Amino acid sequence: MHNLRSWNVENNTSKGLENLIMETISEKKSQYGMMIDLDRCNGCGACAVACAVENNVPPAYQQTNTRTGITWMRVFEIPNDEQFPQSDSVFVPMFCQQCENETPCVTVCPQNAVEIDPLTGIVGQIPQRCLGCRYCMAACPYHARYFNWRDPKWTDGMKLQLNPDVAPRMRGVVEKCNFCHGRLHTARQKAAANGSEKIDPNDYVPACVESCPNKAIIFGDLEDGSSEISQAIKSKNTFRFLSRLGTEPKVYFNSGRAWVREMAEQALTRTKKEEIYG
Amino acid sequence: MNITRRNILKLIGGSAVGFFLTPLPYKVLDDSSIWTQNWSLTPPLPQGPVSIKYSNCTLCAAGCGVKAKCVNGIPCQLIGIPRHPIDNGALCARGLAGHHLVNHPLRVALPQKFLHKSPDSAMEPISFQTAVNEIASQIQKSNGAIAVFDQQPGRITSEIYFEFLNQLSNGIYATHPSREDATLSTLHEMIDKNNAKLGYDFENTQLIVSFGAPLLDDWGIPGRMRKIFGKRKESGLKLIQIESCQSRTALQSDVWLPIKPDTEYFAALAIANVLIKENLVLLAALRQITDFEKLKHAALQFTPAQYSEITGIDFSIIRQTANKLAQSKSAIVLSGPNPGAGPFNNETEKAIASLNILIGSIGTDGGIVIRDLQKENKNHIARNWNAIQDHSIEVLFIDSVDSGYALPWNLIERKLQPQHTIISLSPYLNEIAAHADYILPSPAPYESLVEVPAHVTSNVNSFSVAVPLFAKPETVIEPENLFKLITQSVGMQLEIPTTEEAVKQKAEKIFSTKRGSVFSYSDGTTKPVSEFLSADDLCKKLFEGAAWSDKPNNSHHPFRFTLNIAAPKNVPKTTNSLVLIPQGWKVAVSSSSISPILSKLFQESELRENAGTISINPETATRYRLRSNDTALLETEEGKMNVRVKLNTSIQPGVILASVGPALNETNFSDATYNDVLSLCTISDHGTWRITQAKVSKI
Amino acid sequence: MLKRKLKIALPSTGKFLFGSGFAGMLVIGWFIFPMVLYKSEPQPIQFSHKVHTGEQAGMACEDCHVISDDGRFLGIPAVAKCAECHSSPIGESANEKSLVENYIIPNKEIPWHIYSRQPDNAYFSHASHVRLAHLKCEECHGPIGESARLKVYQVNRISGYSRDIWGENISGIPSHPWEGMKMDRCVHCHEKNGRRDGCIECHK
Amino acid sequence: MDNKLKTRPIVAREAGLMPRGVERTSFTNFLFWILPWTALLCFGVYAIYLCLADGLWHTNMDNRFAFGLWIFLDLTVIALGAGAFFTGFLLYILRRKELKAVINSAVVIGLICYSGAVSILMVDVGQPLRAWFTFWHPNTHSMLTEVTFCLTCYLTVLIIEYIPIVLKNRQLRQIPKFLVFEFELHKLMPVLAGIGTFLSFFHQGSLGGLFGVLRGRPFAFREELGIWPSTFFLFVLSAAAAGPSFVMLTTWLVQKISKKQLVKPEVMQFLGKVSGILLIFYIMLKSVDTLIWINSTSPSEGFPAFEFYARKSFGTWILLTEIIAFGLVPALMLLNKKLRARPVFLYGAGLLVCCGIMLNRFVMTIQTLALPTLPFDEFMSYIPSWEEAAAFLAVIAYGVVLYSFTFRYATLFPQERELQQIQRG
Repeated sequence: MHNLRSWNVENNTSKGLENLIMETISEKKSQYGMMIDLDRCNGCGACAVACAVENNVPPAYQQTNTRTGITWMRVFEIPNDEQFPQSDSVFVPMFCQQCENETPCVTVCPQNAVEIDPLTGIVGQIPQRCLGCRYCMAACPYHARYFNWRDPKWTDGMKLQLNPDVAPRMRGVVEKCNFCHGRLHTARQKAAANGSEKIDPNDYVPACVESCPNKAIIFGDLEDGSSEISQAIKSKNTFRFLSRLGTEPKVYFNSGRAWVREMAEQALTRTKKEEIYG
Repeated sequence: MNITRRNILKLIGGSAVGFFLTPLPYKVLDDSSIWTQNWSLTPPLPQGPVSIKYSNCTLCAAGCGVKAKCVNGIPCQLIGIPRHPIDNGALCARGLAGHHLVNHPLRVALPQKFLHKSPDSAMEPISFQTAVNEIASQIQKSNGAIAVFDQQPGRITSEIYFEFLNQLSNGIYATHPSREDATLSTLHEMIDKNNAKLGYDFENTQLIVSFGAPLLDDWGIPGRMRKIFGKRKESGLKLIQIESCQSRTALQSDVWLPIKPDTEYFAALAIANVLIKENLVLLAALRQITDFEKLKHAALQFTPAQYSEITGIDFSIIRQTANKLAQSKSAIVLSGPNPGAGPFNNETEKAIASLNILIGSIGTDGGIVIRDLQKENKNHIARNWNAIQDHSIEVLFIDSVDSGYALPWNLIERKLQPQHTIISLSPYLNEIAAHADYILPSPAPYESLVEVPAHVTSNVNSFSVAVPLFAKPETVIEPENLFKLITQSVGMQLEIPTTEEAVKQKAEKIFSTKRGSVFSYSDGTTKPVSEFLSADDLCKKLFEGAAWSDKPNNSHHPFRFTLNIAAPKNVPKTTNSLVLIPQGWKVAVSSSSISPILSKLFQESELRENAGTISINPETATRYRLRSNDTALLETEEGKMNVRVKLNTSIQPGVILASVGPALNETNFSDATYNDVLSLCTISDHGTWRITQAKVSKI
Repeated sequence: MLKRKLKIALPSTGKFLFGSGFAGMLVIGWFIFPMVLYKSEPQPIQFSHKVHTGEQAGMACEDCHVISDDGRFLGIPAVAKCAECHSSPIGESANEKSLVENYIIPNKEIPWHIYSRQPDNAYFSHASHVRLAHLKCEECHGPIGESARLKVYQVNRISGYSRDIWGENISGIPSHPWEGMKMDRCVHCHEKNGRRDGCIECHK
Repeated sequence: MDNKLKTRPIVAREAGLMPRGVERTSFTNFLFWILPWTALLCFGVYAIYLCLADGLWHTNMDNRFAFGLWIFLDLTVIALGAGAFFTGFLLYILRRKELKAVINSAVVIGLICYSGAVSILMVDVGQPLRAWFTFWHPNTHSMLTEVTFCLTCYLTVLIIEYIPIVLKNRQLRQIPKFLVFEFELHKLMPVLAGIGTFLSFFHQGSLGGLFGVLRGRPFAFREELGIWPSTFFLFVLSAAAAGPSFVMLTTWLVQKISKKQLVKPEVMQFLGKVSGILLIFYIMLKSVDTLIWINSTSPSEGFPAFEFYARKSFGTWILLTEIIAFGLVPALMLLNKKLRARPVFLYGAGLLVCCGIMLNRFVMTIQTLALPTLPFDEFMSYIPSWEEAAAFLAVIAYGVVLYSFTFRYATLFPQERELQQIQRG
């Protein structure tokens, strides 16, 4: 079992910071992960909006399009390529998959602006450190990283409605989903106020999970064997996108439809929209 | 000392060495990097205490409970209330960003008068009093009708409109033709007891046959529908969707019957045909129908083969559907308007509604239940939009709230006299307001106290209060105050309670019946009404954020129905030309009713189609030599426009789905461009614009 | 004559110029630059922590600088908090009069300049440092509770933040352990205490 | 001296700056040549200003094409600029004295390529004011860190190498201290050449590694040899092969434009031969690498390699062109002594080699980004905006301007005087 992370603080012995003793954190690591039930998702877009509101993602400029917009949580509609009326489609929310192994974006960043948080397994993007070289975007196979091509813009009134827990990003830097890290701060803060190091799992729920009207998203600690998510990913219908690259993404998907699972395994063959020769 | 080149170089050299031994370069580098991380091009975060407030969303009639995280008292985030008894804690995408609407780019800051005669149709600020005087004189000298267009009937504000119009000799109270309770209101007209308030008991039903109702795309109370369908595996609920395109609801349905466009009437008759022929009609139900022969005649007019031919659905599938309907323990057949394309015509609605009677689902658990019995029906001048004579309205007030359904300008225009005055109460310069002569802005959502009655489709009575989350600007006027001013100006008296008083009265009424229970938003507890000490106590709780809901009230009444169904005149001809079907998403059919952040769905991703897009089957595209992302010319009898083409295999060949939605970008916020595709639609005498013959060609 | 003598006594012109450039730049960098870099801005009213924490009032830091139940640090108290005691002027000082007339009576927040104000992207939880790590206020803020006057607020013209973030000394070497509130100080303390945090631990 | 200069007319003063014993075109002609390029440069600078002040939305890059024309430009000019390090290596380390005839030109080309690349990179990044963070918080695992460090160092080396060329100017040489300084620098040259070779070796390789390490881009991903992906070595070798060709090609171009013979044909042929030898090695290794990628690397990641070429615009032809038309063919042309002796084949082959390296860099950047990775991704195309194109042209214009001035006022080709005397003779 995992030890709870705790600080044993020797009280009143300190004079200044030099003597302050905070205990070394034992090696307890959380591994936050997510699972999306694609059969429950009907593409309502609530997650995308809740995400943008939570994370102070600005609305689009006039010229912004699907390729230059910033959508940490982007829902794709993927058809099964059958003709009407045999057609079917699935909605796939796509966002940072929080790769655990050889995280493509982490290794390439020239100045350590991307890293895996050692305590939570969250792939953190530090926009303040980012110089905007976009190498990480080229590295990400999920295209889940977004560049601020313009200065963020809100109306004056909307500026007063920004979420105080997440800093807006300036132009010229890359941003992406971080499992609503601002909410983890808030949860930890709340726990700390009550003298506890351990957060209540109910206090740390990302905005997309909280807002999903279909309850299609499960979030939790993969390391904690008793959590709902570590049970849920054991289902035989569970899969991950591009798992064959070996990057061990921590976002799982689930569908009872065979064609959806097959689609997820396909490599490059689904190019119906493009003209293929040969 | 000479000033020589060499000496200057030495001085510079010394300075350079010294320069690097001072903190200057390093500090400037450090500070400039901090500056780039925090420059003023990125707005600063609001500083201040964080608090939680509770209210209800009023963007549509669902009235979902809302928990608002506020900084400095200003809401910065909205989220649903977990375990809410009515909406199950879900907010839709538009509701989640509803707090932005007070700061919407299209917001009208001041009362304005449009100078339509000037070439650029400029606006001019006007004081409320001047505007009221001008409008009052228009009313006094008018020869035609004075009308109020109310898109969300049933509110206290609606009562004010009644009171006002009642005092006029020629007042018209008009409502939007698109109604989510279309089937219920059609049944209501067929029923002999017209004081019954009906509701769908989805919670206990086994089968829903939906004629195009976007049940899973934020229809009714979105959270309620999601909860019911979320538990379908356990409850055994099945959904049969009869719709010509593969909507989000069709995608999630158990069976999708992809019928030919505009043949819902025949599909309903075909089901009735099976029910009658195979003796599946409930005997009890038969006895309740006064004009069964009429229905029988209509339903048996065509042969199965003809029905297959007309609807494009194999008759065996129709037979299966009818059998399922008859065998199901409980079932509901319903229709719903397409948010972009309006309602069905009356005949279709009647045919669909009567199926419920045939299978005996009225007044049974899991069917259509009686939510409440109204005391009495006041002789209001409530009129459906379609019942209004053409060219009769001279002065038209358009209420501030959106119904959430598309409203083509042509629909309004045909009812207006050539000389007319339009007063928009909308807080936004939206597509309809752009046609107004006066804009007298009402408070935006979350700026005023609004009561939230039970939704028209709900099976239980409920009540909650949307308390304001923002301070109301001084330049807006509540409709009740506006109408008080107008009535004073025309020399009438309007005695109406304020919303606050009305809420108190309602609370007293609830308290006196002792029925139901109150769900508190802040702690998620439920407390029976009987445990409240006083009506004030209950009222206070409602203002703090709570929802009262009644127990289901399913008393069975022996009704009699007059169906009054006319037999179809003839088989609709199949034409080779394309049909245009506008398609929208509830509430997001206008630019003003959604937050600019919805650009994430409309503009920055392809989850929802932006205005000016048509979707067609690749087969259709090949026929017209169109490719994905081409610009095409869309032509109908009403006009033409340029559209962007998208290909989608799930669309029926021969159908053009044209998106009705916001044109979500800066410049288009001020143009009313979204209506363009609606202006191409032919508006039928029934007040619908579901089907229009159209042509496309490559540009 | 004199010139010649001087020429012997003084170093060559070249060396002299080199030296004066060197020295001039040192003076500019160490003394003039800080004066130019920082702009002094007066606080709206004078405030004495000493009066409040001393025998006269005997208050503790936590009496005004509160950590709420959800762990948020509420920072400088709202004017309503001041009004609890200062509903009418206590004493006759001009500051007291200003406090009551300009802020308490119209219920307007006092626009304090905050010495420890950090950029928006820095996240700091008072709750975890005070409640979990048991740090004392003075360890980061210094003996501010004993100050009789508010010191002059100096704002960095480039970065827009208080001089106290960098520290009083332009070299960046603190003369007191609590001086300076830059990231390296946080990192230093965390590292020393064996915390291995990721960036997102303290950035939002 | 100063006074003398002041009294002379400007044209004469200008002529006094030129190297002795060589002919240069008239000042007016020179102005006519230089002005359009300067105008182009100014236009490009304006475009760059827009991107810096207003934001990178002026480009047509997007979240999918995070890199565009500029990165292609950077990779290409740095590969072509490899002539500087490789000629220096041959001259100073391997003592091929005949290359003295082109070393100055090679250094100037190198300087132009590297400084151009670095300035465009500064526009390309979103926060250029914070670009120095790489030196402060370097991520040692990142190829880009390696590139940044080596590029900066090598640019410094090139500037130091460039100084003596400028200092050799007739007027500047009259300042004794400059002469001494230049002489001292000259002694440093072999050391600098050594350092330069070392640095170039790394950053050319790192640029190759830049895409080779992208596990998430199976089209570019390559297995590691040691600590670098195979593209690391391929880039070094291909740059070394293309560098001499580009030096040869530019020299030929200068000869054509100035209508003078500047370098003896033997030198050119030698450059061609060196290029040919390296190229044939490169092509061999590249073919082996491609085969390994097709048969092992790509399938092991779950991507059948040939499906990457299943797009109309980027078919297998691109691979065949790169290896055969732009690789094997010029290599054989350059290796054959008889063909090499004929200018058409020599310079034609040189051109093919340069095209080959450009195509290779294009494939590694643009094609890699255009290809889908997720099963529901689309293949995408990208067309640069005018701002991007203008900035691109500005780099070329900058190169032409700097080269023209250096050519006019400094001695780029030591053999020129001798050859001109022969011509006159």
